[in-house]
Amino acid sequence: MSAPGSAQPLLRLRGLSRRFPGVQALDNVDFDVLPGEVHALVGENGAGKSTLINILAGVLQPSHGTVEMDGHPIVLPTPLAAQNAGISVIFQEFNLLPHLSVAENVFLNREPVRGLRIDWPTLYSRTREVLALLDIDLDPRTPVNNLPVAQQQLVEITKALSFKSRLIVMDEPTAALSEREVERLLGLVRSLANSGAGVLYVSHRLAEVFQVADRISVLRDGHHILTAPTGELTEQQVISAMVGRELVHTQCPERYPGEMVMQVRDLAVPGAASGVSFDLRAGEVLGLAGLMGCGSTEVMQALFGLQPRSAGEVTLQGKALVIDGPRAAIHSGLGFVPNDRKRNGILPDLSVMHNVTIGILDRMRQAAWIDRTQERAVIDGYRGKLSIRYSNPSQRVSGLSGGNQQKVILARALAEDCRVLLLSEPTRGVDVGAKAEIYTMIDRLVEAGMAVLLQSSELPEVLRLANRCIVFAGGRPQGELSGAHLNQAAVMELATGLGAKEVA
Amino acid sequence: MTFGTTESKRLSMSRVLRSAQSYTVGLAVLAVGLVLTLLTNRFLRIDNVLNVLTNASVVAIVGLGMTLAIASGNFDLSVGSTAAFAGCVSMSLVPALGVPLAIVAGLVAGALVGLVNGLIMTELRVPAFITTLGMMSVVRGLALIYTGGRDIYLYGQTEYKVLSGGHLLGIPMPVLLALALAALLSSVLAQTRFGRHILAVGSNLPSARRSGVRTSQVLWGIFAIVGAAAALSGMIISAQVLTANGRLATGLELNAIAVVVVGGTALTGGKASLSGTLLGAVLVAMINNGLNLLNVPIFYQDLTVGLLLLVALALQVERGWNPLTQLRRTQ
Amino acid sequence: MTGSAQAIPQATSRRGLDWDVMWERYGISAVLVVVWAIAALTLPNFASRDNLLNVLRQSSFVGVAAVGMTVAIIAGTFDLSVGSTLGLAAWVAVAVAARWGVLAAMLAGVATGTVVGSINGLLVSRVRIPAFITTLGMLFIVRGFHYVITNGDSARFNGKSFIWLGNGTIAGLPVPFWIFLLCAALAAAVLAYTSFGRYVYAVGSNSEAALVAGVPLRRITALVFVVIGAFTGLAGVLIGARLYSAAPGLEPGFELNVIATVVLGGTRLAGGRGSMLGTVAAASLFVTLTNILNLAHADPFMQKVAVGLVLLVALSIEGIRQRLAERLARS
Amino acid sequence: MRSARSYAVLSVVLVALVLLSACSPAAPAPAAPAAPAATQAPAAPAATVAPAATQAPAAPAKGAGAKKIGFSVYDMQYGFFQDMEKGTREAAKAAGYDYALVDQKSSESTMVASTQDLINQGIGALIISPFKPDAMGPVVDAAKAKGIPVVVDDIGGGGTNYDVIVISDNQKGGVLAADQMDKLIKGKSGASKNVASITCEPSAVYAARRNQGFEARMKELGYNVVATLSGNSKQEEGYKVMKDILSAHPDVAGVFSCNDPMAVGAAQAIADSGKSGSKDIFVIGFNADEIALKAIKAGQMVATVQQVPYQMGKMTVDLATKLMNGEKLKFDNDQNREIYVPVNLITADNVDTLLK
Repeated sequence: MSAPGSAQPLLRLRGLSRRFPGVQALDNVDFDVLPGEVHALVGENGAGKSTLINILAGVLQPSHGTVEMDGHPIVLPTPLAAQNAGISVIFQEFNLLPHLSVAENVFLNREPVRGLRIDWPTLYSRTREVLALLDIDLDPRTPVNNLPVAQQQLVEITKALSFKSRLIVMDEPTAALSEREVERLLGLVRSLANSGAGVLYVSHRLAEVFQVADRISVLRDGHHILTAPTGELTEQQVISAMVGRELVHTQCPERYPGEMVMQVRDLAVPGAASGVSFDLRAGEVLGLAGLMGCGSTEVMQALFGLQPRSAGEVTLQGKALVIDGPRAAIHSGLGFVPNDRKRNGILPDLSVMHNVTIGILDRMRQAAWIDRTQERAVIDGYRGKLSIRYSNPSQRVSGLSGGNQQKVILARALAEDCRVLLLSEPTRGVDVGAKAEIYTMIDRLVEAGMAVLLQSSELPEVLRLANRCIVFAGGRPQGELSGAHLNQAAVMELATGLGAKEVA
Repeated sequence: MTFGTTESKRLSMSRVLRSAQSYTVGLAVLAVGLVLTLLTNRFLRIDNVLNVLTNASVVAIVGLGMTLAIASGNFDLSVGSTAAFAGCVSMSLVPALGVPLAIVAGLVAGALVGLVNGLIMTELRVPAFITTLGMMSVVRGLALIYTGGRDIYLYGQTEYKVLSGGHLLGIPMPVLLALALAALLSSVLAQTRFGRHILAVGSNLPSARRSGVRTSQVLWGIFAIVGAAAALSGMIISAQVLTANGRLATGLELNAIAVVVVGGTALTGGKASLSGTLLGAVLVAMINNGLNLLNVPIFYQDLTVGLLLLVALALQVERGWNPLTQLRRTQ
Repeated sequence: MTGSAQAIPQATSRRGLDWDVMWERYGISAVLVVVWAIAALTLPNFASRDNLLNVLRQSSFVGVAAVGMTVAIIAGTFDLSVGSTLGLAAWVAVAVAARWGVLAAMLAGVATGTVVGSINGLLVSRVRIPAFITTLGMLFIVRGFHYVITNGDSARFNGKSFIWLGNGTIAGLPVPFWIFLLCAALAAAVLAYTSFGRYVYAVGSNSEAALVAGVPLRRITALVFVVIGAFTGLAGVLIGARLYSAAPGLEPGFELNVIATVVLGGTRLAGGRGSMLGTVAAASLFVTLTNILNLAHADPFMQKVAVGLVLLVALSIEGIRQRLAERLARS
Repeated sequence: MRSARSYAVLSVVLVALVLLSACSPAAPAPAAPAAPAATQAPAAPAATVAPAATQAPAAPAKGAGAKKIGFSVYDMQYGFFQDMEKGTREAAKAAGYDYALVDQKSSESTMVASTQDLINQGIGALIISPFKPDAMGPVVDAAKAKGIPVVVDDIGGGGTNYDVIVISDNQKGGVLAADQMDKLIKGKSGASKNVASITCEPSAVYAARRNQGFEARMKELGYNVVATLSGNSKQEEGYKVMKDILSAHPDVAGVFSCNDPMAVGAAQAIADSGKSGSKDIFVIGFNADEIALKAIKAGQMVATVQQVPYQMGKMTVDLATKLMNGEKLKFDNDQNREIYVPVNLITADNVDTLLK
C-alpha cells in the first residue's frame, strides 16, 4: 500500500458548516484528502456524511467554511462546477437514467457532438475505453434498464471514472455489490489512488474500510471526531467513535429450534428461481445467501405474494398457504421487511404511528372508526421494544433516520403478530449503531420463538444472525450449511463456484 | 447474461420512430380505413384522404410538441389557448409586417407562452399540470383582450392561405408541415444532446439534475417547442378560415393529449413515439371524418373517441400478474 | 406530471415541515378571510346578505364534487370525467324528480355518479388503464352517451321541494351549502378516522409500499373512483335543483375547475397529503373571485386572466417559500 | 443567477398584469390598428326594423337618483352579443340609467350565479339574453321576488315568468334562407337537388330551430337534405364539417349554417376546394355578423339572415323603462308575451346598407 504522498493536500475542508431550518447538519468540520490517498469517511446515518457529499457534489452550499482544492478555495454552486473542479461523486442511490444507454449515462451532459448531432461512434469508443479500464464487458449501447442491479452499479462507477477526476467521492459504493464484485471494486479504488487520484470512500462496512483506506475520518452529529491512519485504529475504536459507545457481538448466538412452522417445496419463481425447498422451525434463523441476482430476493417476494409463482407449495403450521398477495400473506401469519425501504418500505407522508399500524387497522376498529387509544398503545409498546427514536408518534416518518425508519417497518411486521418473519436485507443503508440494535432485537424475537427467514447479500450479516443457511446461485439452491460448516469460505464456495457454472 | 448486438439499433432514429406501439396503431389505422371504405365509397377518394390527413395534421402538430412534454414527464393544457393567442397575434400583424414576418411573430408568441410555462414550473416550482391549467385560462383571456373579442380577418389577403391551402406535389401544406416537424423532432430526440436530455429528464429528473444536466433549461426548451407547435396549428386553423379570434381551438389540449396517448407514448415519461402520435392523429381524424361522411350526429364522435382511448390503452397494458410492475403502470 | 415540481432538495422538504403543514392546512382559509374582509370594505354590495348567500350557494356545486376529488387526489390519482358525470347525474335527477319526487331524485343522481365511478374504478384497478386516460376516455363517452339519449334536449322540473334543494335556505344558510359542509365534514372524518381513509393516504404517499404493507390496493383504488363518482352525482342533483333543469354539456370545463379547487386548497397533486378544510375554502375563494369581479364590473375577458393568475400565484407561494428557506440556509 | 431568473418570471407576470389594466374595456383593444375593420361595431340599423315598442323615446326613470339597468349576456366572445351589449349599454346610458353587465360565459350555472350577482346589486330592471332559457327559472323568480321586471333578449323564454321577450323568429329565418336558396338553385343550370345544413352545438336547442325551419322548407320544395352536421358554432369546425360534406356529396348545391362564423368557415372550405360559395355552392348564414357581411361583399357567400342585436339591445332598454314606469306593453304574441323582431335576408344587393 503506497503511503499517502506528503505533498500538499488535494482537498481541504476548513470549518465547513451547513445549517438546515431547525438542524445543524455539519458543524465546523475540517480534514483533508491527500493525492494518492484512499481516505475513508465513516459515521452513522445523520452524522452529516451525505450533507458533506452533497456539498462536494455542488448540490448543496455550505453555510460557513470553505472547500479548497490544491490550497485554492473553490465554490461549487452546481454539480457541473464540481465536475469541472475535478471532483466526481458516486451517489449511494442510483443516478442512472433507465431509458438511456450505458454510454449515454456515462457521458451524460458530456456527449461528444459533431455540429448539433451527437457523435455516436466516438461516444461508444470512449465508453469502451473506460469500461476496458475496469475490465467490465458491457455493450455501451445497452439501455441501462436492461441491466441487473450490480451491473448498473458498475456503470455508476464507470461514469465517475470517466471524468478523469482528481478527487473521487464514493458513497456506499458496495451497498448493492456481491462479495466478488466488492473485491474487484476495492482493487479498483486502490489502483485509482496509486494513479495519483484522491479517493474519499464513504461506507458503513468497516471491513472494507480497513481493507482499503489509508486514513479514516469519523463524523458524529455533524462534528468531526477524529482522523487517523488506518494502522493506528481498531474496528472497535472506530465504532465507538461513530456511536459514542462500545459495541460487541459479531457471531451468531446459540439458537434452539423448536417445532416445525413453515415448509416450502419446489418453489419456482418465473425467470428468477426454481427448485427451492426448505423447512423453517420456530426459534431459528434460516439464511438465504448468495450473490446479487442469485434469485433469493425474488424467493422472498414470492413467499410474500409479490412475485408470481409458477410452481411449489408452501405450508404454514400444517396448513397449505394460498398467497395471492401481501394481504393474504399477512393474514396467514407472515411478516415481511422489504429490501428497499425507500421504494416499498416507508409511507413517507404518514406519521410514525400510522406507518406501524397500517397493516392491522381492521383489528382495531370500533364500528367504522379506528380505535386511536388502542393504536397509540401499539406504537408506544414498540417504541420501547425496538427503541425507535422519534419526538412524537404523529411526526412524519420521512423525518426519521434510516435506522429508525427500518425499525418502524420491523415494528409494522411484528404488529401483525406474525409467526414467520421474512427479512430481506434488513439493515441495508443502516448505520452500525442501529444495525447492532436490530441484530439484538432479532435475537430476542428468535429466543421468544419467532421463526425468521433472512435474505441478505451481506455475508457478515448472515453469519451473525443465521444458524442455518441455504446458498443460492443462478436461481437455484446450491446447498445448505449449518453449524461449523456455516462460514465465509464455505458460503463463497457455493455462491461463486457453482454459480459460475450456472451463469456460463 | 449476454448483451447481443440486437440492442445496437435501439438508439438510432428508428428507436424513436418505430416503437412497437406505432405498429399496432398503424394496424388500427388500416383496419378502420378498411371498414370505412366498405361503409362508404366516398372515403377512399383522394380528395377525402387528403382532407383527413389535413385534419389529422392540425392536431398532430400540437401532438408532436405534446409528445416531447409527455416524454419529459409533463403535460401542457395551455396549447388550445396558445394556438388562439398566436393565431390572433400573427393575423393582426399581417397588414403591418406582411405574411412571412407575421407567421414568425406568431411562432415567437407561442414560444414565449411556452417559455413562461417553463419558467413558472422551474422558478416558482409549480407542477406542470397546474401551471398550464392556470395559463390555459390566462392566455385565453389575453387572446380575447388582445382582439377585444372580435374577429380579425383577411379576405382577399390570400398569401396567408399558404399555411393551409398551399400544395407541394398535391400534398397539402399542413400535412407537409406535420411531416417536417415530425422528422425534425425525431432527429432532435435521437441525435442531439437536447433531445437525449429531454428523455433524461423524463426518465429520472433528480438523477439528471445531479449529473449536471441543465434540467431547467431543458424544460424551458421543451415547453417553448410545445408553444411554438401550438402556435403553428393555431395559425393553420386561422389560415383555413382566414379569420382569427379568441375562441379559436378550444378543447385542443385534450384532443392533442389523446392522440399522443393513442399513439403509444407512455405517460410515465422517458420514451417518445412521434410516429405513433402521427398515426394516432390520423386514426382519430379518420373516425371523425367517417362519421361525418355517414352523416352521424356529432356526439357519436365523442363516444367513439372515448372508446378508442380506452381500447388503445387496454391493448398496451401487458398481461400477467405481477403486483409490483402493475403498480408503476396504474399509479 | 409533477416532474418539474420535484426540484426540492431532500433537506428542506424534510425540515421546514411546520410551515408546510400550516400553509397546507390553513393557508387558503386565511387568504379567503382576508379577501372577504377587503371586499366587504371596498365593495358596497359585497357584504349584503343576499350576495354572501349567493357566493356560498354557488361554491357548493363545485365544492361537493371537489370533496370527492380531494379524496382521489390524496390517493394519488384524479378523475377528468366529473364534468360529464355531473351533467348526466343532473339530468337524471331532474327527470326523476319530475316523476318520483326529491328523495328518489337524489338517490338516482348519486346512483348515476356511482355507476360511472365504478366503471372508472374497474377500468383503472382491474384493466389497469392509467387513471388519466380512463377518465379522459369516460369524459368523452359519458358526454356522448348523454347527448345520444337526450338529443341535446334539457329536462325541466320546478316542483317546490325540488327547487328548494338548490335554492332554499336552512337557518339562514343555503341548502346546498349545508350539504356541502356535511359532505366535507363526513369525508374529513372518514379520511382521518377510518381504515379506508388511512389506506387512501397510504396509497397516495407510496403505492408500492402500501401494497407491501398489506393495503388492499386495487379495492382502494376502485373505491376512490366510486366515492368521487357519488359526490359528483350529488353535486349534479344540487345543480339540477338549482337550475330547475339540466341539459347535456352542462358546466363546460367543470373537471378542471374541480381539480384546480382541490389543489388550490393545499392538497398535493402528487398525493399523500391534503386537507378538506382547504378544499372548502378554495371552493368559496374561486366563487368569491368571480363575484367580486362581477360586482366591480370587471371586463369579462379579464376574469379569465384573473382566475388563472390566482391559481398560479397561490401555487407559487410554497415554491417561493422554499427558495427563501434555501437562501437563508446558505447565507 | 437563479434569483435573476425568478425576477424574470415576476416581471413577466407583471407585464401580463399591466397589459390587462391597459386592456380594460375603456381602452381600445390593441388589435385595433392591426385589424381596422375588425373592431368596428356594425353601425346603422336595418331600415326594416321598427316595432311599435321602439318608437317611444326612452323616458328616464322616475324618482330621485338614476336607476340601474342590469344586462346578463350570453357570451361576450361572440360578435353578435357584443353588438347586442353595445346597443343595450348605449341605450341605457342615453336614457340616463346606470348600467351593469355580467357575462354568462356559455354556462347555465354561471348564468344563474352572475345574474344573481346582478340582482343583488339592486338593479331597477333585468335584461337577460339567456344561454339556457330552460335554466332561467331561478333568475326570474329571484328578480320577481324583488319586484324587478325581467326583459328577455332573444334566444328563448324557457317557459319562465318573464315580463316580455324580444325574439327574432329563428324558424322563420330558416324558412327565409330556404326560399332564397331555392331561388338561387333554380336559377343555376345543372344544379343538384342536394343541400346540407350545419347546426350549432347540439345543446343550443333554440338555435336549432333555424335549421329545422330551413330543412322543413327545403323538403317541401322537393330538395333532399343530404347532411345535417354540427360545427359546434365554431368557425374552424364549420370549415372541417364542410370539407367532409364536400367529400361525401361533391354535388351539394347549397349549405345553410346555423350561425355566421360557421357559414364563413364553410365558405372558406368551398373556396379551398376551388369552388365559390356564391356561384357554385350557395352558402347562407345567420346573424349578419360583420365577418359574414364582408364575406358576402367579397363574394364568398350569398346571403345571411339578419338579426339586429344592436337594435334589440336598444328595444329591451325601452321596454325595461316602460315596465319600470308600470306602462302596459303591446305584444305580438300575448300568451307568451313575445315581441317579434323581423328577420330579413341580407344579400350582395343590400349588404352595403349595413357596411359603412
